[in-house]
Amino acid sequence: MTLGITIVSHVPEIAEGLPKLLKQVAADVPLTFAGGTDDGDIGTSMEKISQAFTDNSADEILAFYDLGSAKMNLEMAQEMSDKTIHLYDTALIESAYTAASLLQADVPLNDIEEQLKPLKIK
Amino acid sequence: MTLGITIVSHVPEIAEGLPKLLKQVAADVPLTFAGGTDDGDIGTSMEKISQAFTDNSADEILAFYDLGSAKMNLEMAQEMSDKTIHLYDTALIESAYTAASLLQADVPLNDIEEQLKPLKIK
Amino acid sequence: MALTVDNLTEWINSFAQKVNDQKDYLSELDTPIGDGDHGNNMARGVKAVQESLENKKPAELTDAFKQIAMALISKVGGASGPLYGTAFLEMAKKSKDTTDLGELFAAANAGIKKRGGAQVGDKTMVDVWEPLSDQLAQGSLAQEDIDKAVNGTRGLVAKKGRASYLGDRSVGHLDPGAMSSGYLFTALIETEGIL
Amino acid sequence: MALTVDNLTEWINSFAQKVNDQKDYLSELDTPIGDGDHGNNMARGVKAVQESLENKKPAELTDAFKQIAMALISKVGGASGPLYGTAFLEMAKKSKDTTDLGELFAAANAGIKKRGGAQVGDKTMVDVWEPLSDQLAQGSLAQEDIDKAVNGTRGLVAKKGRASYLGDRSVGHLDPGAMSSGYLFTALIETEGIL
Ligand SMILES: Nc1ncnc2c1ncn2[C@@H]1O[C@H](COP(=O)(O)OP(=O)(O)O)[C@@H](O)[C@H]1O
Ligand SMILES: Nc1ncnc2c1ncn2[C@@H]1O[C@H](COP(=O)(O)OP(=O)(O)O)[C@@H](O)[C@H]1O
Ligand SMILES: [Mg+2]
Ligand SMILES: [Mg+2]
Ligand SMILES: [Mg+2]
Ligand SMILES: [Mg+2]
Repeated sequence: MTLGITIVSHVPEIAEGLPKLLKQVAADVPLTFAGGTDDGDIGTSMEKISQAFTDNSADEILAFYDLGSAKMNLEMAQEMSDKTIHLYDTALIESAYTAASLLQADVPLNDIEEQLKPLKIK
Repeated sequence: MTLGITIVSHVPEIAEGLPKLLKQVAADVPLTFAGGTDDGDIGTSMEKISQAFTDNSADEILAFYDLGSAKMNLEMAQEMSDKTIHLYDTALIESAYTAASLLQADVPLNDIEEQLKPLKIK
Repeated sequence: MALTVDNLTEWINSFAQKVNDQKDYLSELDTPIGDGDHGNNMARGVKAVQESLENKKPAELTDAFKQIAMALISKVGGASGPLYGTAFLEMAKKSKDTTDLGELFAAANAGIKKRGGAQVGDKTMVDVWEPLSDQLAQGSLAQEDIDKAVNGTRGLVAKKGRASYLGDRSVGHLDPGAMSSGYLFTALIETEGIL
Repeated sequence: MALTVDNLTEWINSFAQKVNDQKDYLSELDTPIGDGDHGNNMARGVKAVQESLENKKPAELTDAFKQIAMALISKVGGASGPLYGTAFLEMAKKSKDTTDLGELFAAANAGIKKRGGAQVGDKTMVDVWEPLSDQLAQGSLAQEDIDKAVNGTRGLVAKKGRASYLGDRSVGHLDPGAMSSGYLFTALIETEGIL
């Protein structure tokens, strides 16, 4: 069973840019993202998030988001997905970076979640 | 004396994208950013940060960054700047959003810093 | 008096009309305590709803609620999208068992609260949906109840959504989602044959 | 035996040579416990340093140190940029008063520690700079001291920089910045006429 990461941001550029930072330390971790509304404006899209879950080659996904309304769309996509989706109320960039580094080093999910705890800010 | 925000990220897209989220809630807050190295690669640049401080129309700046090495370049730029630069070890996106909302509502710096405290994760 | 696909469509069209008429006002309400897009978000949403209902006339109430929900979820973009979307999705589910407005709205309100985690008093659309759903269950919803619920958000401190970042400073402003929800209830009581 | 602009330039050129030769190795060291760019970062940095010293031959030691610092600060891009940059900037300042290597390196090491907040034992370049600066002050620096300091980082748990995200899992890997710093000290002792 593989673990992957999905990034959700209100801003398309942030959603696209963050994986570049993560890829540097996590070349082998499956990474997908969803940014902006369906029209590419600032906001989030349940469909785009669902697509990012589907497109991720992992069957278990750690999902990170920026603001609260992203979380609502994330939860709807989570409910509709066949995959196991873990949702973290943690600092988006910093916790995605932490998770990516640890996943690359094959650290078990429990230990990763332990290390994410101090990053919970939402 | 006006207060502004400077965003520093390792990734050019994040540095460019985050102000779009902030502008929505803080149309009148002076916002500048520095992302990536001088060559536009992943990393940070002391010169770009200095430029972002200079270009910011405010004379007192709240600065937010993503990873630790950005902080080092930020501090060098801070030492060279004539402006008062406040550096926060807080979640980049979430704390910049918080500060922007509050600056737009003319909340005094002390109260803003109080609200940033729980977002300290670095 | 009962809910049918036809009067549901009429209700929603009337809501869409109000949202479009008050689009700028809703965005204005969202400016001091949010990101100033609630009017645009809702206008985009109701346009998609109307297109969906026109392109494919729903056979059953359940289908109608579902189409409305999906259009709002896809097109609104802001927090109000999943919230209104969840409300109509819960009504779709509930409509398999009953067309009782009190029960439908109670399910919708529960869905909004679960989706957003807000309670009454948090200065959100819940401050409109909860009391007015109760009134509907009691069979007595009037415009003055709607006004009272919407205006009641003015004095509250926001605890959820973007306005919550402003804390105490959110007091003195109407909640935009409460206002747009107010239009939905007004459209409901104005539509002939539902209540 | 004393530091001059000429032998400083020779030293730095020799360091640049080693960095270029070991560029891939430095990036490899940075891969399991970092982002795999330390070799590229340092190669970019020393190239800029060499260009600066060629384009404008410094008149004084202080100028030379300053040019080296500015080139590293502008061009390295990673954490090692401000760290090496600060080291040379502190040497520039100190060189106004003295050319004593012990004092220059003590100032550089203090600068690195202040800039990055790392202490000895945190598995960073400080684990090379601090002991070797002490040795220089005592007038006895040999290659085996350098090897010992660099290799000593292998058993440490990273407390600063990207490797710190891995915690205990950073044990067993050499620190890339310690390795490149090792090259700087090796180049120093190999350069005729400085020590
Ligand atoms: N967690 C929540 N629970 C209930 N209602 C919420 C919540 N968050 C936001 N809202 C409602 O949504 C409205 C804002 O909607 P909108 O402006 O469209 O979304 P956004 O805030 O993402 O821009 C608020 O006025 C409030 O009524
Ligand atoms: N806070 C710090 N204090 C001291 N040295 C540090 C610190 N952070 C990183 N380093 C050093 O920098 C090296 C990594 O440099 P480099 O790969 O060029 O930068 P980055 O980590 O930004 O990619 C580490 O091996 C370590 O020696
Ligand atoms: Mg809004
Ligand atoms: Mg919005
Ligand atoms: Mg590196
Ligand atoms: Mg790097």
